[in-house]
Amino acid sequence: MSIVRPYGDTTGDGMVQVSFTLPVTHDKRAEGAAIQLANKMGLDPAMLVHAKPMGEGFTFFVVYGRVTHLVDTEKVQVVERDYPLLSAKDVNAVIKRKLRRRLSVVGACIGTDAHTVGIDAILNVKGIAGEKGLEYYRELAVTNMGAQVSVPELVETARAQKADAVLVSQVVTQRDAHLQNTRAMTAAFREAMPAGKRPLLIVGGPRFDELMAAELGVDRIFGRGTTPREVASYLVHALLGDQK
Amino acid sequence: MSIVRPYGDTTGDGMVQVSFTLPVTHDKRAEGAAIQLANKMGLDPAMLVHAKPMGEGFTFFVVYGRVTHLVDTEKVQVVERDYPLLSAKDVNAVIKRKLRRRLSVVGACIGTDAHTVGIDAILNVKGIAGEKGLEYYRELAVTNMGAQVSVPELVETARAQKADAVLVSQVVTQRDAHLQNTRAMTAAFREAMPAGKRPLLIVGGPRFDELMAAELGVDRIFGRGTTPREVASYLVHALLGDQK
Amino acid sequence: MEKLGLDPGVVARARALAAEAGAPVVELARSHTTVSVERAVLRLAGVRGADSDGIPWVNRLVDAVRADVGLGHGVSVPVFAAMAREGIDDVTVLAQKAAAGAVTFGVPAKKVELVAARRAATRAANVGLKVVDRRRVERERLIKRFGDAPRRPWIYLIVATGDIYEDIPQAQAAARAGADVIAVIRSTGQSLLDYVPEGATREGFAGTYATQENFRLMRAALDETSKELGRYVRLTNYASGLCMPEMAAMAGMERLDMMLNDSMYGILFRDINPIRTFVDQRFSRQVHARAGIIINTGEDNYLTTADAVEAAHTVTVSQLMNEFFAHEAGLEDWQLGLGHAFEINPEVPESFRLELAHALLARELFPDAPLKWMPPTKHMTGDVFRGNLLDGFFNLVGALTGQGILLVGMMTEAVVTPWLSDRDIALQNVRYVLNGAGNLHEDFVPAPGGFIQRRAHEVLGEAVELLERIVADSMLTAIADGTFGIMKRPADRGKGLDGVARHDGDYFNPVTNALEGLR
Amino acid sequence: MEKLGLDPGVVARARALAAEAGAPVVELARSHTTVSVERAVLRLAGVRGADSDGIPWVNRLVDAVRADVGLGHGVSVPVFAAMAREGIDDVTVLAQKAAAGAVTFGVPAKKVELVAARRAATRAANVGLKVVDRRRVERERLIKRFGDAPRRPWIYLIVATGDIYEDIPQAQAAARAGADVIAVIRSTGQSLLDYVPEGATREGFAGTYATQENFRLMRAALDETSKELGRYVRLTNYASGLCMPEMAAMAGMERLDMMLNDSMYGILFRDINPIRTFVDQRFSRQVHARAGIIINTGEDNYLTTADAVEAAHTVTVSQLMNEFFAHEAGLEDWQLGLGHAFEINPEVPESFRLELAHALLARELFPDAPLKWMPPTKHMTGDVFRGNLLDGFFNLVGALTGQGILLVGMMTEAVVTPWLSDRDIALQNVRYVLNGAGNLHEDFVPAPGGFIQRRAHEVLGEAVELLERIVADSMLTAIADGTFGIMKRPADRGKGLDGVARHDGDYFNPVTNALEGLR
Ligand code: B12
Ligand code: B12
Ligand SMILES: Cc1ncc(COP(=O)(O)O)c(C=O)c1O
Ligand SMILES: Cc1ncc(COP(=O)(O)O)c(C=O)c1O
Repeated sequence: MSIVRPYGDTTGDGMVQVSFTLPVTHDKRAEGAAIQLANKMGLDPAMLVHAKPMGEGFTFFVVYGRVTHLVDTEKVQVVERDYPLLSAKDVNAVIKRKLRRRLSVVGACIGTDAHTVGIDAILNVKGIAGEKGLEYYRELAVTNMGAQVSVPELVETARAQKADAVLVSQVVTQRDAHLQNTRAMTAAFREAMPAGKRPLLIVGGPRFDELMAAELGVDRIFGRGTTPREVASYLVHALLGDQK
Repeated sequence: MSIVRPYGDTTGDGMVQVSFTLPVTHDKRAEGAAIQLANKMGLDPAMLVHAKPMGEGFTFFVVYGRVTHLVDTEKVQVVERDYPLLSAKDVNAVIKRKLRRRLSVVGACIGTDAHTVGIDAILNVKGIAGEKGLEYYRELAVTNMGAQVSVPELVETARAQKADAVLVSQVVTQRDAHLQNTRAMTAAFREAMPAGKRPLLIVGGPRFDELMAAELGVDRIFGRGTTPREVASYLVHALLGDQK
Repeated sequence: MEKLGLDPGVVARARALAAEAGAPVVELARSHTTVSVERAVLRLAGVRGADSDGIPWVNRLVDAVRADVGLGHGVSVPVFAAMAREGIDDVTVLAQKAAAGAVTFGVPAKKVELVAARRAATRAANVGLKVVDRRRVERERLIKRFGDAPRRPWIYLIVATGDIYEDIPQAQAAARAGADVIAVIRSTGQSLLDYVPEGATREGFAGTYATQENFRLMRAALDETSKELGRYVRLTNYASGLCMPEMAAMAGMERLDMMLNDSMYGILFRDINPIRTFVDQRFSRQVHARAGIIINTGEDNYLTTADAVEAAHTVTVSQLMNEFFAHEAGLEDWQLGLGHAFEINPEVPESFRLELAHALLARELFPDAPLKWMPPTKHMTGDVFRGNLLDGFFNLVGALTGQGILLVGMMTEAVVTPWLSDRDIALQNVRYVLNGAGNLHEDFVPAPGGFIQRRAHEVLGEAVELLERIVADSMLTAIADGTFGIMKRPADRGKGLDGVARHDGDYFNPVTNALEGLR
Repeated sequence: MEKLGLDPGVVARARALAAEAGAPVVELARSHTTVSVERAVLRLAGVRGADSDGIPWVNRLVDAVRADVGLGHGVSVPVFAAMAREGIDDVTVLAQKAAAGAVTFGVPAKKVELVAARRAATRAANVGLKVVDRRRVERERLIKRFGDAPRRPWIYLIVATGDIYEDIPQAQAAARAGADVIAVIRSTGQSLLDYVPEGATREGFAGTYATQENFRLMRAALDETSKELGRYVRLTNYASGLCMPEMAAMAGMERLDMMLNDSMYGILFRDINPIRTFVDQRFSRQVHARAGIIINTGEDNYLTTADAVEAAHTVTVSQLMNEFFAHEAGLEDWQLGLGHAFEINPEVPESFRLELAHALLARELFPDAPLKWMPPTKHMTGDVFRGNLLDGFFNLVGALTGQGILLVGMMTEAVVTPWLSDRDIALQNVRYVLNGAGNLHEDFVPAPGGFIQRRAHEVLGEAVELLERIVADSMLTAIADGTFGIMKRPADRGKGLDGVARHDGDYFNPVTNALEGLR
């Protein structure tokens, strides 16, 4: 069945929980305003179960209720993995056979972002979730530039290392920093290198929308919970084509 | 200003939090389905920040994001208190002056509902939130029938006590029990007594929508956090008219 | 390990007072019967099913006997005498005939007939009790085969969809998610029905009807899940209400493992007549004792209507009374899930330490009882974030004070009956606390003479004082005065009083005889 | 009360080893200066403002001096010699001239000129130090006048809008809601800027630029709120980064009350050169000591990159090093907000007791230091319900182990910088725990030889072993090897190394002299 609704305690009940703050002083009208918003979000009936004044002129609300929306699972848009998940051994074998040299990967956190744990999880031998990172792959040559790398430095290093792929991590998202930095990065690569010579551009981080790759000018986006094997498998798929 | 938006940490950011369960097994499509629902609720962009498989075939989601809806505080519908809030002394004085006998009030939890704490808070001397209950008012004659009272018993007692007002509490709402019971009650009073002779019908309980009075056939609905004084003031207002 | 330094003399005095206060109530219970006690006997003796209006044949039969000879002799002799007289050997068939008005009942005048009827009744009742015994053995066998709950406290989760066929998968999911005990909440109206509905049911409000068939279906489903999980998952339902004795009999026959059974809950919170309740309660507990069922008492409820600090000692008094009545009915300590709750207003200074003091007092007063530890409900609000926090601290008190049965608190307590996700969040909460702080009790040693010890001593002292007053005035007066949960319940009021009868000199009840070891 | 039974011999040995490991680093710091140290001196000596590109005049002036004579003599003598020579008596005017290339700098060859320049520099620097002293007295006066925070731990809340004019009302609201300390988080890029931005700022990412004007604005706003609330609300910002010394000077002049100041944070988490950091750190701490500012160290950060159980002893080692460096720089125990954190994976069995053991170890090793207790961050997820629960247990550890400064954890840690409502929910959480269980420490007595004591002893033992290795290999090697937070930072790498210079024989710094009590 492709149509589903949220489930509270009975199939089809459509129940959801919502919380938010409105910049209004707490009174009956404020509660009515909260219900109005919940109604606009599709909660009908909307049960206002909690209202708490916070500081001056703000009220926090918790609302429960039934949403009228239907979810059509057939119409869901996701970036499905469209390549086979390979073992480290197979990745190495494919590179050896098809590329005949080590595949060069350059990684960095760009801009002012200093969150390296994510990119390190992908690159460092230690890896994550029981999987070893890309450094562990014999046929990958990994350069991990660390944090707060500027875009020109990154482009320079990619050139110097003859990078086949550039892996960029962005964790801070306030004021869309991650989107701005990614756009600056892809623009710089487009400017610095002709289309055919450009490395594969990959960004990752917990708050990216994986559907935005084209919009940001990257080849692929990896989100929350990515593992190194997925990235390695994608690299050989995207750079070396079909594995047969 | 009458147009406001939810407030996360900046004026106008529109940020809200939502959680719900979908009856789907956790995978990328499920996450996409959750985002689809969030989008339909008006979250754009919607950040899926948590997804957890629960049992077989269910996944729980937490989503944060900006809602596009505006809240127009001028268009808020609420039942505002449209009568003056009187002290116990004034209530007694008005009844004494205008009615010249004690005003008779019959209260009960009807149906299978056994939650008496709410109606007791309104009726018993002890009261709630520092206010004494209606029994404390010299000019009110209160009959508290307790819990699990059947509608025929209630009508009978109202008749016997020559009730000016009947106060009914409903706390259990599963399968709309409160609405069904209230409708059964008002129907019985309509059947048993002619329009002019019927007592004022009041229901209360934490999950009522105060806007539904007409629909349920009652004169007034009291919700979460009602205090005895509000009820007493309403009674003299509704039964004895303008206080001047 | 003793942590409160309670004075054994004071503890002994409290128990002695409870026994003294309880004795007249036991006497009352021993000298009366009720329609439900008699129906329970007939259920054990084999009456099954209901008429086309859903009225069980046991009700029709007891009503018919009562109309003819009253209840004072018990129904067993009139019924089995009629069987002999009418030449019917299926007691359900007799009930059907009786309902049609085709049978009259009486106590045989002839000694031989009387003896024969008693013997036949005893034989029939014993068939039912054998089923109960077999179930008990079966439970012990399955626990051995599947394994028991992996740790104390047992994690206790409720299902409450109103539909047994929605309840079953939810209960199984809850068990898979870690529940050791599943409780099927009963529909709001049921406890005031003076009959037990029949068959599988799909429409309850905020709970599912307790019927023998629903018991059977759920137990079978959980047996399957127990096997799958390699641990025996216990099933709970409610005895309390107008049909306490019958619920107990059905629970015994369908291998339920725990039953909510409080000596006063029905009186206080369902306005059932006190005498009716005390009589029903004693019989039902005798059946539970035989069935190896753990009872859960309801002191937690007092703290939803009364203040949890002011009324703390009423919980202690009630626990002592429940213990006395339970022992008197043959229950052993391991069967006493005495209730208490985390219901202190969180705004009260030192609220958490007060909770610890109260919970530890219960633990040390009843060292061999499992204790049923109830989560916050009264001070839960629609602030579900705060709710989950309070539940976490509730879980911590449970772990610190060695509670036996942990009712899992839900963040949506003030909002809805639990959603699937609420249960999952709640279990995650329990698991975090037990996993991270389950052994913290080793490091928790209330300072000698400190706040916690002082508070525990104070509550025990107040309990002793209250018991003294109760001994002076009688339990029935105390209940009438609103001592428990501020509910005033006079002995001559409340529902179901008309179903009570004083024993005649020849009162005969084969089940009571068997349970009391009489012949 | 001693709860862990630590061996005083082992504790003394740990401290002696830390001193031994730290001595060469102090020697390094004493024999080097940095561009930022010199700029800090000039700020105290009165240089203000920035050029039209926003480059502060202190930067322009130090760069000019450096280009002419290098940094090895310190900038004070060349600058004040030039002032005398050029007949300028406003040092900012000199900076502007120098920037225009209109001044050349040198160390006067003549003794009298040298002495005169030193004297002038000393006089100017003392003006700045007097401001710092006045601010300190003012703080003490305001605390007396308004009253101090009502209890320990101090409740520490962050604001992070990026816009000082949004931060202010949020900070005031947070103070009204109960915060004792407000921290203004800095924009993500700032710590790598080798200059301090000027003026009020409205655009930062995930934080607001630290500028002297922002300091002033926020302190003034909080003074107002302190008055309104009848308690002095403290203000915190960050020293760490390439401008540590200047930040310290500005904080002293604007009466900030606490500063994040770790001896290694910049090295490990911002890849700043180790030598640069150690030199800057020593100077900045000397200024903090004078200003009566409480420092907060950053050991909590190690547990976001390393495992909190495996690396527990690295936190202890770092605390000991931070203590040694702090004492050496003149800070007193009450000024040492040594950092640690609740970062053990909640799935780890006994996680909560392990947290207690670690927190108590810090408490007992540093009995007179306030200690900064950081909430869970690494194992926070988008499950905000679970998040609020973890924060509650974090608060409980804080209360049980007498932490001095409690950073309030937010349920949205893994999601967004805190929303207004997150802060409110978080404060409600803290209040519940402190109100309900704030005195529970009285009842918490780790079992002698039990899990908590054993774990604390084990961590201390591992810390001593690690210190022995560090003494053998040197701190710089240990840092290069990834000992702390698994970050490998060789001494010859990292940002800002080019801003370091070895003292020449005639190095002169009037601020250091004053702070070290030299003439
Ligand atoms: C650890 C941490 C730090 C450490 C970083 C240490 C280090 N060397 O990385 C320290 C303490 C230094 C730090 C500092 C700050 N942090 Co911080 N930090 C975190 C924290 C707790 C965990 C992040 C983490 O390590 N996750 C674990 C990794 C494995 O997950 P991940 O990054 O998502 O990576 C996975 C995927 O996303 C993906 N992936 C990620 N990158 C890439 C790249 C590629 C190419 C691919 C293929 C995949 C991929 O694969 C990874 C493995 O599955 C988060 C809160 C939280 N619980 O999430 C805050 C958080 C990220 N920090 C935050 C902030 C604001 C800061 C500060 C500005 C101030 C502050 N509040 O502390 C500073 C300044 C940092 C700066 N200049 O960037 C915010 C960001 C808010 C936002 N959304 O904008 C968060 C969310 C906390 C909060 N709520 O305020 N932080
Ligand atoms: C106390 C309590 C009980 C006590 C009741 C004791 C008693 N004598 O009342 C006991 C333990 C017996 C009980 C039993 C059950 N309860 Co109960 N109980 C609660 C609890 C914890 C508090 C309710 C309360 O007392 N609130 C305080 C009073 C003062 O507030 P109030 O009722 O809202 O009343 C105020 C206003 O609403 C208004 N008002 C109310 N009535 C009226 C009437 C008039 C005329 C006016 C003017 C105003 C007015 O004024 C009052 C004062 O401000 C709530 C959970 C919660 N925290 O809310 C669950 C709750 C109400 N119970 C619930 C349920 C399902 C049950 C049970 C079926 C099983 C169970 N889960 O325990 C049983 C059976 C009850 C039955 N047959 O009705 C559900 C209801 C779910 C739903 N929405 O349908 C709740 C929400 C818990 C839950 N999440 O499952 N319960
Ligand atoms: C002892 C006891 N019996 C019964 C119940 C529930 O009874 P009812 O089915 O009447 O709601 C409770 C309440 O939770 C209880 O504590
Ligand atoms: C000691 C210390 N300094 C500074 C910071 C923050 O520095 P930055 O402004 O570089 O993010 C932290 C992190 O919270 C810290 O612990």
